[in-house]
Amino acid sequence: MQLSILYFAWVREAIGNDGEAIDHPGDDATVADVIAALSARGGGYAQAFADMTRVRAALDHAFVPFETPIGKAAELALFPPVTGG
Amino acid sequence: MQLSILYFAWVREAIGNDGEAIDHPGDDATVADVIAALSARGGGYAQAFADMTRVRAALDHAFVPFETPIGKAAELALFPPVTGG
Amino acid sequence: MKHIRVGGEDFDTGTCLQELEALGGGGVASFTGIVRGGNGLISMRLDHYPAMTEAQIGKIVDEACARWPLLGVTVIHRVGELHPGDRIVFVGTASAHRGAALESCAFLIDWLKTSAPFWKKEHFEDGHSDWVEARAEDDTALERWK
Amino acid sequence: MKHIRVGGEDFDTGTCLQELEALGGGGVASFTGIVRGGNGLISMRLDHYPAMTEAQIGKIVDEACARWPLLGVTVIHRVGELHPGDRIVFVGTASAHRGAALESCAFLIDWLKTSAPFWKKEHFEDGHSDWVEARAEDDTALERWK
Repeated sequence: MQLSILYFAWVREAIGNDGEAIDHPGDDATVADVIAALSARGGGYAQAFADMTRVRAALDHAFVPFETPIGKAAELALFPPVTGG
Repeated sequence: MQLSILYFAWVREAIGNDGEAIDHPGDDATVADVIAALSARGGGYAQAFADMTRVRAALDHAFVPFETPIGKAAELALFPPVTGG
Repeated sequence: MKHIRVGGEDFDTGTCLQELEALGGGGVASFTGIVRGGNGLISMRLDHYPAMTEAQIGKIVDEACARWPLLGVTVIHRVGELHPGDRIVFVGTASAHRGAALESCAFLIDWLKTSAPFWKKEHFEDGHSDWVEARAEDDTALERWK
Repeated sequence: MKHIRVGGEDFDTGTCLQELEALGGGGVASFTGIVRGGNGLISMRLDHYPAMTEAQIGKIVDEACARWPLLGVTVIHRVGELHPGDRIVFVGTASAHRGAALESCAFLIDWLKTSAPFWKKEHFEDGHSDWVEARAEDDTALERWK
Protein backbone atom coordinates (compact mmCIF):
# COMPACT_ATOMS: atom_id res chain seq x y z
CA MET A 1 0.00 0.00 0.00
CA GLN A 2 1.21 3.46 -0.83
CA LEU A 3 0.75 6.98 0.47
CA SER A 4 0.45 9.81 -2.05
CA ILE A 5 2.31 12.91 -1.03
CA LEU A 6 1.57 16.27 -2.65
CA TYR A 7 3.66 19.44 -2.43
CA PHE A 8 2.42 22.98 -3.05
CA ALA A 9 3.87 26.47 -3.49
CA TRP A 10 7.48 26.89 -2.33
CA VAL A 11 7.51 23.44 -0.74
CA ARG A 12 6.93 22.10 -4.25
CA GLU A 13 9.61 24.38 -5.71
CA ALA A 14 12.18 23.39 -3.07
CA ILE A 15 11.58 19.69 -3.65
CA GLY A 16 11.28 20.15 -7.41
CA ASN A 17 8.27 17.88 -7.66
CA ASP A 18 4.47 18.13 -7.47
CA GLY A 19 4.30 14.98 -5.45
CA GLU A 20 5.21 11.32 -5.23
CA ALA A 21 4.03 8.00 -3.86
CA ILE A 22 5.89 6.42 -0.93
CA ASP A 23 5.44 3.09 0.80
CA HIS A 24 2.71 3.56 3.36
CA PRO A 25 4.50 4.14 6.69
CA GLY A 26 1.84 2.30 8.72
CA ASP A 27 -1.26 3.52 10.52
CA ASP A 28 0.61 4.63 13.63
CA ALA A 29 3.22 6.73 11.88
CA THR A 30 2.46 10.41 12.29
CA VAL A 31 2.63 13.21 9.77
CA ALA A 32 5.75 14.37 11.63
CA ASP A 33 7.34 10.93 11.12
CA VAL A 34 6.73 11.09 7.38
CA ILE A 35 8.13 14.61 7.18
CA ALA A 36 11.21 13.54 9.19
CA ALA A 37 11.82 10.68 6.75
CA LEU A 38 11.47 13.00 3.76
CA SER A 39 13.69 15.61 5.35
CA ALA A 40 16.40 12.99 5.96
CA ARG A 41 16.81 12.69 2.21
CA GLY A 42 18.58 16.07 2.36
CA GLY A 43 18.78 18.60 -0.49
CA GLY A 44 15.50 20.28 -1.39
CA TYR A 45 13.62 18.08 1.08
CA ALA A 46 15.75 19.20 4.00
CA GLN A 47 15.39 22.79 2.82
CA ALA A 48 11.59 22.58 2.45
CA PHE A 49 11.15 21.24 5.98
CA ALA A 50 13.94 23.16 7.74
CA ASP A 51 11.49 25.47 9.50
CA MET A 52 8.35 23.56 10.38
CA THR A 53 6.62 26.71 11.67
CA ARG A 54 6.31 27.61 7.98
CA VAL A 55 4.78 24.28 6.93
CA ARG A 56 1.21 23.01 7.12
CA ALA A 57 -0.24 19.55 6.45
CA ALA A 58 -3.52 18.13 5.16
CA LEU A 59 -4.45 14.47 5.38
CA ASP A 60 -7.09 13.32 2.91
CA HIS A 61 -8.01 16.99 2.28
CA ALA A 62 -8.37 18.13 5.88
CA PHE A 63 -5.86 20.27 7.77
CA VAL A 64 -4.16 18.29 10.53
CA PRO A 65 -1.51 18.92 13.21
CA PHE A 66 1.84 17.19 12.68
CA GLU A 67 1.25 14.74 15.51
CA THR A 68 -1.73 13.20 13.69
CA PRO A 69 -1.32 9.48 12.83
CA ILE A 70 -1.50 8.72 9.10
CA GLY A 71 -4.06 5.99 9.81
CA LYS A 72 -5.84 4.78 6.68
CA ALA A 73 -5.26 8.06 4.85
CA ALA A 74 -4.30 7.84 1.19
CA GLU A 75 -3.10 11.39 0.58
CA LEU A 76 -0.84 13.70 2.55
CA ALA A 77 -0.29 17.25 1.33
CA LEU A 78 2.52 19.48 2.60
CA PHE A 79 2.56 23.20 1.91
CA PRO A 80 3.16 26.67 3.35
CA PRO A 81 0.47 28.57 5.27
CA VAL A 82 -2.23 29.48 2.76
CA THR A 83 -2.45 32.95 1.22
CA GLY A 84 -5.68 33.03 -0.76
CA GLY A 85 -8.59 35.44 -0.64
CA MET B 1 -38.81 87.53 10.97
CA GLN B 2 -40.27 84.10 10.57
CA LEU B 3 -39.32 80.51 11.39
CA SER B 4 -40.20 77.79 8.88
CA ILE B 5 -41.45 74.62 10.49
CA LEU B 6 -41.53 71.33 8.57
CA TYR B 7 -43.33 68.14 9.56
CA PHE B 8 -42.54 64.64 8.31
CA ALA B 9 -44.05 61.15 8.43
CA TRP B 10 -46.80 60.66 11.04
CA VAL B 11 -46.08 64.04 12.63
CA ARG B 12 -47.11 65.53 9.28
CA GLU B 13 -50.16 63.30 9.07
CA ALA B 14 -51.31 64.13 12.61
CA ILE B 15 -50.97 67.88 11.99
CA GLY B 16 -52.39 67.58 8.48
CA ASN B 17 -49.77 69.87 7.01
CA ASP B 18 -46.27 69.65 5.46
CA GLY B 19 -45.21 72.73 7.36
CA GLU B 20 -45.90 76.35 8.09
CA ALA B 21 -44.21 79.63 8.94
CA ILE B 22 -44.56 81.07 12.42
CA ASP B 23 -43.35 84.34 13.91
CA HIS B 24 -39.76 83.79 14.98
CA PRO B 25 -39.90 83.07 18.72
CA GLY B 26 -36.62 84.86 19.45
CA ASP B 27 -33.04 83.60 19.66
CA ASP B 28 -33.36 82.37 23.22
CA ALA B 29 -36.49 80.28 22.72
CA THR B 30 -35.66 76.60 22.60
CA VAL B 31 -36.96 73.88 20.30
CA ALA B 32 -38.95 72.63 23.30
CA ASP B 33 -40.57 76.08 23.69
CA VAL B 34 -41.68 76.08 20.05
CA ILE B 35 -43.07 72.55 20.37
CA ALA B 36 -44.93 73.49 23.56
CA ALA B 37 -46.51 76.46 21.78
CA LEU B 38 -47.54 74.25 18.83
CA SER B 39 -48.86 71.54 21.14
CA ALA B 40 -51.00 74.12 23.01
CA ARG B 41 -53.00 74.56 19.81
CA GLY B 42 -54.58 71.18 20.63
CA GLY B 43 -56.04 68.77 18.02
CA GLY B 44 -53.50 67.15 15.71
CA TYR B 45 -50.71 69.27 17.18
CA ALA B 46 -51.35 68.01 20.71
CA GLN B 47 -51.58 64.48 19.34
CA ALA B 48 -48.32 64.74 17.33
CA PHE B 49 -46.34 65.95 20.35
CA ALA B 50 -48.10 63.94 23.08
CA ASP B 51 -45.13 61.58 23.48
CA MET B 52 -41.93 63.49 22.96
CA THR B 53 -39.82 60.31 23.22
CA ARG B 54 -41.19 59.55 19.74
CA VAL B 55 -40.25 62.93 18.25
CA ARG B 56 -36.97 64.23 16.89
CA ALA B 57 -35.93 67.72 15.79
CA ALA B 58 -33.55 69.23 13.25
CA LEU B 59 -32.59 72.89 13.19
CA ASP B 60 -31.30 74.16 9.86
CA HIS B 61 -30.77 70.52 8.72
CA ALA B 62 -28.87 69.24 11.76
CA PHE B 63 -30.31 66.99 14.47
CA VAL B 64 -30.59 68.87 17.78
CA PRO B 65 -31.79 68.10 21.31
CA PHE B 66 -35.02 69.82 22.39
CA GLU B 67 -33.22 72.17 24.78
CA THR B 68 -31.33 73.79 21.89
CA PRO B 69 -32.04 77.52 21.45
CA ILE B 70 -33.51 78.45 18.07
CA GLY B 71 -30.89 81.19 17.70
CA LYS B 72 -30.67 82.53 14.15
CA ALA B 73 -32.03 79.33 12.61
CA ALA B 74 -34.51 79.69 9.76
CA GLU B 75 -35.88 76.14 9.60
CA LEU B 76 -37.06 73.74 12.28
CA ALA B 77 -38.12 70.22 11.28
CA LEU B 78 -40.10 67.92 13.58
CA PHE B 79 -40.48 64.22 12.81
CA PRO B 80 -40.40 60.67 14.23
CA PRO B 81 -37.14 58.73 14.67
CA VAL B 82 -35.83 57.97 11.20
CA THR B 83 -36.36 54.56 9.57
CA GLY B 84 -34.35 54.59 6.36
CA GLY B 85 -31.71 52.22 5.11
CA MET C 1 -14.48 59.04 -5.03
CA LYS C 2 -17.54 59.99 -3.01
CA HIS C 3 -20.77 59.25 -4.76
CA ILE C 4 -24.09 60.06 -3.05
CA ARG C 5 -27.45 59.77 -4.75
CA VAL C 6 -30.98 60.07 -3.42
CA GLY C 7 -33.86 59.57 -5.80
CA GLY C 8 -36.73 57.50 -7.06
CA GLU C 9 -34.90 55.53 -9.75
CA ASP C 10 -33.59 52.01 -9.37
CA PHE C 11 -29.85 51.53 -9.72
CA ASP C 12 -27.52 48.85 -11.03
CA THR C 13 -25.47 47.37 -8.23
CA GLY C 14 -23.07 45.75 -10.72
CA THR C 15 -22.15 49.15 -12.16
CA CYS C 16 -21.75 50.52 -8.63
CA LEU C 17 -19.33 47.71 -7.78
CA GLN C 18 -17.38 48.12 -11.00
CA GLU C 19 -16.76 51.80 -10.28
CA LEU C 20 -15.43 50.89 -6.84
CA GLU C 21 -13.37 47.97 -8.16
CA ALA C 22 -11.62 50.31 -10.62
CA LEU C 23 -10.13 52.56 -7.93
CA GLY C 24 -6.96 50.55 -7.40
CA GLY C 25 -7.85 49.15 -3.98
CA GLY C 26 -7.56 45.53 -2.94
CA GLY C 27 -11.04 45.25 -1.50
CA VAL C 28 -14.57 46.38 -2.25
CA ALA C 29 -17.41 45.77 0.18
CA SER C 30 -21.08 46.40 -0.43
CA PHE C 31 -24.44 46.18 1.22
CA THR C 32 -27.74 46.27 -0.65
CA GLY C 33 -31.00 46.68 1.24
CA ILE C 34 -34.10 45.22 -0.37
CA VAL C 35 -37.82 45.54 0.43
CA ARG C 36 -38.84 42.29 2.09
CA GLY C 37 -42.22 40.81 1.28
CA GLY C 38 -44.35 38.69 3.57
CA ASN C 39 -46.95 39.72 6.16
CA GLY C 40 -49.18 40.91 3.33
CA LEU C 41 -46.94 43.84 2.39
CA ILE C 42 -47.97 45.34 -0.95
CA SER C 43 -45.80 48.40 -1.09
CA MET C 44 -43.80 50.86 0.93
CA ARG C 45 -43.38 54.59 0.62
CA LEU C 46 -40.11 56.22 1.55
CA ASP C 47 -40.36 59.89 2.52
CA HIS C 48 -37.38 62.05 3.24
CA TYR C 49 -36.36 65.59 4.11
CA PRO C 50 -34.77 66.66 0.85
CA ALA C 51 -32.91 69.73 2.10
CA MET C 52 -31.27 67.64 4.83
CA THR C 53 -30.86 64.19 3.30
CA GLU C 54 -27.82 64.56 1.08
CA ALA C 55 -26.11 66.85 3.58
CA GLN C 56 -26.62 64.31 6.33
CA ILE C 57 -25.43 61.40 4.18
CA GLY C 58 -22.44 63.55 3.22
CA LYS C 59 -21.55 63.99 6.88
CA ILE C 60 -21.79 60.23 7.47
CA VAL C 61 -19.61 59.53 4.43
CA ASP C 62 -17.05 62.11 5.62
CA GLU C 63 -17.01 60.45 9.03
CA ALA C 64 -16.34 57.04 7.41
CA CYS C 65 -13.51 58.56 5.35
CA ALA C 66 -12.03 60.04 8.52
CA ARG C 67 -12.10 56.68 10.30
CA TRP C 68 -10.87 54.39 7.53
CA PRO C 69 -8.47 54.87 4.60
CA LEU C 70 -11.08 54.65 1.84
CA LEU C 71 -10.52 55.06 -1.88
CA GLY C 72 -14.20 55.32 -2.68
CA VAL C 73 -17.63 55.40 -1.11
CA THR C 74 -20.97 55.08 -2.88
CA VAL C 75 -24.27 55.61 -1.08
CA ILE C 76 -27.54 55.40 -3.00
CA HIS C 77 -30.90 55.67 -1.27
CA ARG C 78 -34.22 55.46 -3.01
CA VAL C 79 -37.33 57.40 -2.06
CA GLY C 80 -40.95 57.16 -3.17
CA GLU C 81 -43.01 54.04 -3.73
CA LEU C 82 -41.22 50.68 -3.58
CA HIS C 83 -42.40 47.07 -3.78
CA PRO C 84 -41.17 43.77 -2.33
CA GLY C 85 -37.92 42.80 -4.02
CA ASP C 86 -37.01 46.39 -4.89
CA ARG C 87 -33.64 47.73 -3.87
CA ILE C 88 -33.88 50.51 -1.25
CA VAL C 89 -30.29 51.32 -0.43
CA PHE C 90 -26.77 50.54 -1.60
CA VAL C 91 -23.58 51.20 0.31
CA GLY C 92 -20.25 50.38 -1.31
CA THR C 93 -16.72 51.05 -0.13
CA ALA C 94 -13.28 50.53 -1.64
CA SER C 95 -10.04 50.39 0.29
CA ALA C 96 -6.54 48.98 0.04
CA HIS C 97 -7.45 46.39 2.67
CA ARG C 98 -10.51 44.26 3.30
CA GLY C 99 -10.98 45.20 6.95
CA ALA C 100 -11.40 48.90 6.15
CA ALA C 101 -13.81 48.17 3.31
CA LEU C 102 -15.97 45.75 5.32
CA GLU C 103 -16.05 47.75 8.54
CA SER C 104 -16.78 51.07 6.88
CA CYS C 105 -19.59 49.47 4.88
CA ALA C 106 -21.20 48.17 8.08
CA PHE C 107 -20.63 51.56 9.75
CA LEU C 108 -22.30 53.43 6.89
CA ILE C 109 -25.43 51.29 6.80
CA ASP C 110 -25.74 51.40 10.60
CA TRP C 111 -25.51 55.20 10.53
CA LEU C 112 -27.87 55.58 7.58
CA LYS C 113 -30.48 53.56 9.49
CA THR C 114 -30.37 55.88 12.47
CA SER C 115 -29.15 59.25 11.23
CA ALA C 116 -30.46 59.97 7.75
CA PRO C 117 -33.90 61.59 7.52
CA PHE C 118 -35.90 58.85 5.80
CA TRP C 119 -39.22 57.43 6.93
CA LYS C 120 -40.96 54.30 5.69
CA LYS C 121 -44.69 53.74 5.51
CA GLU C 122 -45.86 50.22 4.75
CA HIS C 123 -49.08 49.40 2.90
CA PHE C 124 -50.70 45.99 3.39
CA GLU C 125 -53.15 43.80 1.45
CA ASP C 126 -55.89 44.26 4.05
CA GLY C 127 -55.86 48.00 3.41
CA HIS C 128 -54.10 49.19 6.52
CA SER C 129 -50.84 51.06 6.49
CA ASP C 130 -48.28 51.81 9.18
CA TRP C 131 -45.27 54.00 9.62
CA VAL C 132 -42.33 51.73 10.39
CA GLU C 133 -41.17 52.19 13.97
CA ALA C 134 -37.51 52.85 14.69
CA ARG C 135 -35.95 49.76 16.21
CA ALA C 136 -33.94 49.74 19.40
CA GLU C 137 -31.55 47.23 17.82
CA ASP C 138 -30.60 49.84 15.23
CA ASP C 139 -29.50 52.15 18.04
CA THR C 140 -27.64 49.22 19.58
CA ALA C 141 -25.89 48.56 16.26
CA LEU C 142 -24.71 52.15 16.33
CA GLU C 143 -23.24 51.91 19.81
CA ARG C 144 -20.32 49.80 18.68
CA TRP C 145 -19.02 52.64 16.51
CA LYS C 146 -18.85 55.13 19.40
CA MET D 1 -28.59 28.81 -2.38
CA LYS D 2 -24.96 27.82 -1.97
CA HIS D 3 -22.81 28.67 -4.92
CA ILE D 4 -19.10 27.83 -4.89
CA ARG D 5 -16.84 28.22 -7.90
CA VAL D 6 -13.09 27.90 -8.27
CA GLY D 7 -11.55 28.51 -11.65
CA GLY D 8 -9.51 30.67 -13.96
CA GLU D 9 -12.31 32.73 -15.50
CA ASP D 10 -13.30 36.21 -14.44
CA PHE D 11 -16.80 36.66 -13.07
CA ASP D 12 -19.43 39.38 -13.13
CA THR D 13 -20.03 40.73 -9.65
CA GLY D 14 -23.26 42.42 -10.76
CA THR D 15 -24.74 39.08 -11.77
CA CYS D 16 -23.57 37.55 -8.48
CA LEU D 17 -25.33 40.31 -6.53
CA GLN D 18 -28.52 40.01 -8.57
CA GLU D 19 -28.79 36.30 -7.79
CA LEU D 20 -28.45 37.05 -4.08
CA GLU D 21 -30.85 40.01 -4.25
CA ALA D 22 -33.53 37.77 -5.77
CA LEU D 23 -33.70 35.38 -2.79
CA GLY D 24 -36.30 37.35 -0.83
CA GLY D 25 -33.97 38.61 1.89
CA GLY D 26 -33.75 42.18 3.09
CA GLY D 27 -29.98 42.42 2.86
CA VAL D 28 -27.15 41.36 0.59
CA ALA D 29 -23.53 41.91 1.52
CA SER D 30 -20.52 41.34 -0.67
CA PHE D 31 -16.77 41.52 -0.67
CA THR D 32 -14.63 41.55 -3.80
CA GLY D 33 -10.88 41.09 -3.56
CA ILE D 34 -8.79 42.64 -6.32
CA VAL D 35 -5.11 42.32 -7.27
CA ARG D 36 -3.45 45.52 -6.11
CA GLY D 37 -0.75 47.04 -8.27
CA GLY D 38 2.21 49.11 -7.06
CA ASN D 39 5.66 47.99 -5.92
CA GLY D 40 6.40 46.93 -9.50
CA LEU D 41 3.97 44.03 -9.47
CA ILE D 42 3.42 42.68 -12.98
CA SER D 43 1.35 39.60 -12.25
CA MET D 44 0.43 37.04 -9.66
CA ARG D 45 -0.12 33.33 -9.90
CA LEU D 46 -2.65 31.63 -7.69
CA ASP D 47 -2.02 27.95 -7.08
CA HIS D 48 -4.41 25.73 -5.22
CA TYR D 49 -4.98 22.14 -4.12
CA PRO D 50 -7.87 21.17 -6.38
CA ALA D 51 -9.01 18.05 -4.54
CA MET D 52 -9.25 20.01 -1.31
CA THR D 53 -10.26 23.52 -2.36
CA GLU D 54 -13.97 23.21 -3.00
CA ALA D 55 -14.44 20.79 -0.11
CA GLN D 56 -12.72 23.24 2.23
CA ILE D 57 -14.72 26.22 0.94
CA GLY D 58 -17.84 24.08 1.32
CA LYS D 59 -17.01 23.50 4.99
CA ILE D 60 -16.50 27.21 5.55
CA VAL D 61 -19.81 28.02 3.82
CA ASP D 62 -21.60 25.38 5.92
CA GLU D 63 -20.11 26.89 9.06
CA ALA D 64 -21.39 30.34 8.04
CA CYS D 65 -24.86 28.88 7.38
CA ALA D 66 -24.81 27.27 10.83
CA ARG D 67 -23.92 30.56 12.52
CA TRP D 68 -26.22 32.94 10.66
CA PRO D 69 -29.67 32.55 9.07
CA LEU D 70 -28.55 32.90 5.45
CA LEU D 71 -30.71 32.63 2.36
CA GLY D 72 -27.76 32.44 0.01
CA VAL D 73 -23.98 32.34 -0.12
CA THR D 74 -21.77 32.76 -3.16
CA VAL D 75 -18.02 32.20 -3.04
CA ILE D 76 -15.94 32.52 -6.17
CA HIS D 77 -12.17 32.22 -6.13
CA ARG D 78 -9.96 32.53 -9.14
CA VAL D 79 -6.76 30.58 -9.74
CA GLY D 80 -4.00 30.89 -12.34
CA GLU D 81 -2.37 34.05 -13.61
CA LEU D 82 -3.88 37.38 -12.56
CA HIS D 83 -2.85 40.99 -13.10
CA PRO D 84 -3.30 44.22 -11.13
CA GLY D 85 -6.95 45.24 -11.18
CA ASP D 86 -8.18 41.67 -11.72
CA ARG D 87 -10.77 40.27 -9.35
CA ILE D 88 -9.44 37.39 -7.21
CA VAL D 89 -12.31 36.52 -4.95
CA PHE D 90 -15.98 37.29 -4.42
CA VAL D 91 -18.00 36.53 -1.31
CA GLY D 92 -21.69 37.38 -1.25
CA THR D 93 -24.34 36.63 1.35
CA ALA D 94 -28.09 37.18 1.54
CA SER D 95 -30.15 37.21 4.71
CA ALA D 96 -33.39 38.60 6.09
CA HIS D 97 -31.38 41.10 8.13
CA ARG D 98 -28.34 43.22 7.44
CA GLY D 99 -26.32 42.14 10.46
CA ALA D 100 -26.31 38.49 9.41
CA ALA D 101 -25.40 39.35 5.82
CA LEU D 102 -22.57 41.71 6.77
CA GLU D 103 -21.09 39.58 9.54
CA SER D 104 -21.18 36.33 7.60
CA CYS D 105 -19.54 38.04 4.62
CA ALA D 106 -16.67 39.23 6.84
CA PHE D 107 -16.47 35.78 8.45
CA LEU D 108 -16.26 34.04 5.08
CA ILE D 109 -13.47 36.19 3.70
CA ASP D 110 -11.51 35.96 6.96
CA TRP D 111 -11.78 32.15 6.83
CA LEU D 112 -10.96 31.92 3.14
CA LYS D 113 -7.77 33.89 3.78
CA THR D 114 -6.56 31.46 6.40
CA SER D 115 -8.24 28.12 5.68
CA ALA D 116 -8.62 27.56 1.96
CA PRO D 117 -5.64 25.98 0.16
CA PHE D 118 -4.58 28.80 -2.14
CA TRP D 119 -1.09 30.22 -2.53
CA LYS D 120 -0.05 33.41 -4.29
CA LYS D 121 3.22 33.99 -6.07
CA GLU D 122 3.96 37.56 -7.13
CA HIS D 123 6.05 38.47 -10.17
CA PHE D 124 7.75 41.85 -10.31
CA GLU D 125 9.12 44.15 -13.05
CA ASP D 126 12.72 43.62 -11.94
CA GLY D 127 12.37 39.91 -12.64
CA HIS D 128 12.15 38.59 -9.12
CA SER D 129 9.20 36.69 -7.79
CA ASP D 130 8.08 35.81 -4.28
CA TRP D 131 5.55 33.58 -2.64
CA VAL D 132 3.27 35.79 -0.58
CA GLU D 133 3.81 35.18 3.13
CA ALA D 134 0.82 34.46 5.35
CA ARG D 135 0.10 37.48 7.51
CA ALA D 136 -0.24 37.38 11.29
CA GLU D 137 -3.08 39.93 11.02
CA ASP D 138 -5.11 37.41 9.02
CA ASP D 139 -4.87 35.00 11.94
CA THR D 140 -5.83 37.84 14.26
CA ALA D 141 -8.87 38.61 12.09
CA LEU D 142 -9.94 35.01 12.54
CA GLU D 143 -9.70 35.13 16.33
CA ARG D 144 -12.83 37.24 16.67
CA TRP D 145 -14.96 34.45 15.18
CA LYS D 146 -13.86 31.87 17.74
